Amino acid sequence: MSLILFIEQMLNGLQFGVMLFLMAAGLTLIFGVMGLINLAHGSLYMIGAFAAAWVAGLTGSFVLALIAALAAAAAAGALVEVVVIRRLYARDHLDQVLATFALILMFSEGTRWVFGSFPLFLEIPPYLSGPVRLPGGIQYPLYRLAIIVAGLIVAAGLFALIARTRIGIQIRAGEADREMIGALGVNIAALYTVVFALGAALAGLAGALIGAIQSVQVGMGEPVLILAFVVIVIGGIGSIKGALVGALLVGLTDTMGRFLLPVAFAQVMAPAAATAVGSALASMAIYILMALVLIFRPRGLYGVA
Amino acid sequence: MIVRTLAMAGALSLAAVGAQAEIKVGMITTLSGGGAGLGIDVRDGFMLALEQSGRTDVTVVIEDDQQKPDIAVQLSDKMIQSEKVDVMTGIIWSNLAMAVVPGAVAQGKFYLSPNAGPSALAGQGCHPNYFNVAWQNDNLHEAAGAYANDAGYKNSFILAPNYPAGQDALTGYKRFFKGDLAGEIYTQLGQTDYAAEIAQIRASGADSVFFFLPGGMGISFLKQYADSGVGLPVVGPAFSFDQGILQAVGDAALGVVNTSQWSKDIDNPANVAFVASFQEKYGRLPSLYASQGFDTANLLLSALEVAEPSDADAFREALRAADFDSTRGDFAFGANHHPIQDIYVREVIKEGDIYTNKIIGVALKDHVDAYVGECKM
Amino acid sequence: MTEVLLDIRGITKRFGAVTACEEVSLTLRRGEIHALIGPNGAGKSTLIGQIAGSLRPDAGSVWFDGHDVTALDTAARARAGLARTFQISSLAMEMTVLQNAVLGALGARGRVMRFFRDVMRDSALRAVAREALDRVGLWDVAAHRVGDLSHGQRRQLEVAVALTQAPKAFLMDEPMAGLGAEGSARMTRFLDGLRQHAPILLVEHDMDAVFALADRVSVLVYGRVIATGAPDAIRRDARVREAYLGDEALP
Amino acid sequence: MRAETLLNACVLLALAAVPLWAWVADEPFTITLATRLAILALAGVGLNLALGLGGLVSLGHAVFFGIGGYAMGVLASHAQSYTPLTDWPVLIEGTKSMPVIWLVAMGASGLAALAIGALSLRTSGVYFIMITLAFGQMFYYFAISWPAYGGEDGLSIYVRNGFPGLNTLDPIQFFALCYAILALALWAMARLMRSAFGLALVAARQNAARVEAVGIAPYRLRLVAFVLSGMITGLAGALFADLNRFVSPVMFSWQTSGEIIVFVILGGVARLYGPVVGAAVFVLLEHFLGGLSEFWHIWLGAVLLGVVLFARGGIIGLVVGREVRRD
Repeated sequence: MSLILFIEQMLNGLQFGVMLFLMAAGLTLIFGVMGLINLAHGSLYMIGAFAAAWVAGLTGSFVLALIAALAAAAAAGALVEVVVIRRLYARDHLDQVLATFALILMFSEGTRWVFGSFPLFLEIPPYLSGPVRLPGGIQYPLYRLAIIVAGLIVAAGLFALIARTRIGIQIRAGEADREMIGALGVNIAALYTVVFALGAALAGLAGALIGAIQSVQVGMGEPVLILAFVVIVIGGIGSIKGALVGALLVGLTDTMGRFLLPVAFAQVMAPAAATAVGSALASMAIYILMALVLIFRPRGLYGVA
Repeated sequence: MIVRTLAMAGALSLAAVGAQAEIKVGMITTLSGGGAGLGIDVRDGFMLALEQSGRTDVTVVIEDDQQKPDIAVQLSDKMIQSEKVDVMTGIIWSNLAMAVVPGAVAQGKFYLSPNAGPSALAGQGCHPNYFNVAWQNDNLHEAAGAYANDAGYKNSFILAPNYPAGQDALTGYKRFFKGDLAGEIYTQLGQTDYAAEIAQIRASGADSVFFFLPGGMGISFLKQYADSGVGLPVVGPAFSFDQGILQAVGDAALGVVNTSQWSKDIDNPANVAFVASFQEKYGRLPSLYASQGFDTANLLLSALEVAEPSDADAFREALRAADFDSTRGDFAFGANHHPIQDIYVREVIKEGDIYTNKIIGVALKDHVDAYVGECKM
Repeated sequence: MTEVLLDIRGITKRFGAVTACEEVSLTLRRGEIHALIGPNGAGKSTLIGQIAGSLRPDAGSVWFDGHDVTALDTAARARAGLARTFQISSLAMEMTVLQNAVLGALGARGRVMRFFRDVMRDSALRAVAREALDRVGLWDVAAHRVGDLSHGQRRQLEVAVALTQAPKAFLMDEPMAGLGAEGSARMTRFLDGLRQHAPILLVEHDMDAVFALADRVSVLVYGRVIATGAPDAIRRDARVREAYLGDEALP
Repeated sequence: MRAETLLNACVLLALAAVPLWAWVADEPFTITLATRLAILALAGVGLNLALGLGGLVSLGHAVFFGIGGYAMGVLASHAQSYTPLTDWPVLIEGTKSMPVIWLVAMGASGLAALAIGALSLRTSGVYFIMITLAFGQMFYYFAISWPAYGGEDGLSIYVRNGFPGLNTLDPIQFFALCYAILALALWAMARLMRSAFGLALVAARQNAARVEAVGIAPYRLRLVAFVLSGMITGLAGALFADLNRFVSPVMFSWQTSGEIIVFVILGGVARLYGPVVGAAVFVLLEHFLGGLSEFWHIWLGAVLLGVVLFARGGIIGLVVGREVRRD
């Protein structure tokens, strides 16, 4: 195994982690502020991807597609918040799990109803396609670099939003004490809708960015959703910082696990068996990581006790 | 969902024809969720053939298995116990077929498989009432291996999801490929990001890539592979290159070679008529799944001309004769009731705005599957 | 058998840079009511947590009935005979009064892992529960849901559940909280009689009650015990008067 | 309380009467549906012990359902092929006998529940939901990639396993068996709810500090509840596998966990018959909505959402009011 390959895999893990952060940030924000566990977050990711594919198909513009993804996911998020989600804040997690599970069913089949059963097409714009040569001779796809950059910009923007702006202050106040911000004269209902739409928009953006290199199809949100939950649980629910650390940890564990475990097992067993056992273990790796973190830190790495 | 139009037409004609028994076909296929595209194609191809036959005494009961084995088993019980169907068909996925087929044929029903062909049902688990009209699962992978030899590849990197069909795929490729393996990877089922695998391909020094990643997994892989600039020739089975998927892959698929027992440009009258009529009726190009559904229905119809399913022995003989005009040209059953057929090599091209496949050669001629010897029937 | 039942030896608890409890030593003798007072933020809750077992001290030890219980959790200390009441009523709100009392009796008796016999028909447990409810005057409402009780009744039920445990000592966190003058007076009379039963470590804000009941008083300020003594001595103690910002607070 | 008892009796009677009618009317598929219902209800009864009484929202009960299923699949497939499971250190043969399979299923799922519970119960709230989900995913991916027992293809058992004195291939007799087990489980649950353990467990859900203060450790209560819950769900898994004569990793999927939760909540959390009513409604919806529209999941979602938002206490709560039993 060469060093170049190893570094390239680390970049892949980083890129995967950044992607997961976009999903996890919205999820953890919504949990931190409203105490809501939202299984339908993956559906917003899917809506972003479908909106992007649809608009890109009509206009041919990737930028317009991204804007459409943000707008569609935010709008869907705001709508769902007003119609359904706000009735769930006072409920226990069980009701929230069930209601948002029901929303997944409705969103998935609704999307299939509108767009049909076949996957949609969304491609990388020409100016971002193809590989670039990095220092050290690593060939790396430009688009994946762009995702890393975009994700880090969003992360920085999110930290700035929470640390510096009025809405950020309200969000932090809301995390600390829900009754308190009402007493301060903040319009809680509006704040919650905005936060939910913001989280939804982040998911939609992730869906559109990833849609260009994956398959835009019904059900694409659920695998990502489960990974995003793993991320925020590892990081500590409600913590944006935890989401970032957790996302990078999961991204790297998953990528490096898939890469290294079969190699490791090949040292002690036949190649065909090693790749089967190694891959089996690799697919369980992040869940093992999560279980380990929770056993030693029952509230995640940055969770509040 | 029962297709009543045919049943009603059948009822009307009953008085004229006399005491002709109605034939009931149970179709369990995937019509909802992510894998619905395949089931819809099989269903549409099957119903098209039925409609063209003009036969009014065949009722088709269609149910959605949601791609879940336990639902498929429940529907199978319903078809057999409640609907009392004569013949069953429709299942797309091998694991669902393994759940349903042994039980159905053990209860004396005929099962015609329009897609899945698990090795267990071709070898030791073969059954006189089970007919596979599509392929044995390994066939297209074996053909890909044969093609790789013809193309002069010496060192292949091969990958597939870590589940039985994926393991069979790599086994099938290796059975025919004579070169070396630069790498062999099992990916996670349902995986959407292949950056780690593509990096390994790039570093492996391979001269070609074989992959089996059905459905959305294939779309993701091809898009990411094209963007990575690795540029090694890719070969795979048709499952990642069917008409429904190609449009979602776009330019990334252009020029990729794949193996299939069917292609829309196979030049025989049955196929030309099928492609034209499918396009006319449904407004889209048929996929190989649609052709398999169409052939399955025509096989059934050809047997019904000769015998009733109630006369099991005669009906079985009629099926075995396979006396119908297949969209694939020559078609015959082997001793284990799996097809003996040519497997073609296709290349992805663009016709106008539509991505589709063009035949560029034959990988295996009159190919018989590897398990026929294990079948004691 | 020692005179001292509960012996707290120099326990210290820090939360980050804040020392909530510094080398606190206290004793509870048989037959006495020992009151613990102190202004808000003095560290009373932290101290109670360490005595009851929900918090581990960073240093020092807790001895109960001649044994070091520092390493035991809350449930084990309860089984050893330390019954606790909470500042804010802590009861199974959806259950009935009687069920809460039976739960207390069950905890004291043990043998919780019984899966088939109807626990509410267990005459021994019922008898214990009934006696406790009778003593606090809640038997009439035994079939009521706790969530439907008044605040005062819940305070009484807290005490009744502690009684069902037949404890060797009580640890009571502000049993008078929110009771009003009449309720406080009734609770004061009740606790007065209870000391024969088992000694009480009483944390209380109600100074009338404290000085009416306590045999000894300890004053906790900024995590330290600044004085321990008889009520009259405490009343005269200059440091205590200072800590309470003037004279008014102490009668 | 009276109304709920009456409703419970009606549900139990209806669940027996419909298949009997179907038997007379020669509608074997209706019997199959009722059997499916009874088995899924049993899985729900298991979860209800942890979730309803203990307040432990497990999104990983598919693990036990799957282990039960695979206990049946593994034992029966070895018996089917006349190969022993292992010949070292002792010879273990497969079996086609249901009682043996049930014991193995309950034992194996109980052990798994002990291990998973011991670790997971260190967390609470959302973390507990997620760690149980994580264990579920581990088992799911393991089952898919482990080739020995069919991997994702699953295992087919050609003939249903046997029970002494019964012809289990006859739908009505197999139904009777499942119905009897469900009734037995409901009876045991009813006893458990009134037992010392039940009292302490429910109290620990409502107020853990109180239970600790009287000298009972909530962790042990919850662990025992989790293990018992896993064992019942595991038994349901073994029966489910026998109903389908087939097991596959889908039994381990998180959607399966979600569906079992749906049974419990749809019927009414912590109600004795909640899972029965919930499973009945789910099976009927699945059966009839599936026939109405290709997009029936939309309507299923709408029904679920309606129940959560507007019928707290589930369907039983809707029928008999929100008051929960007390004495």
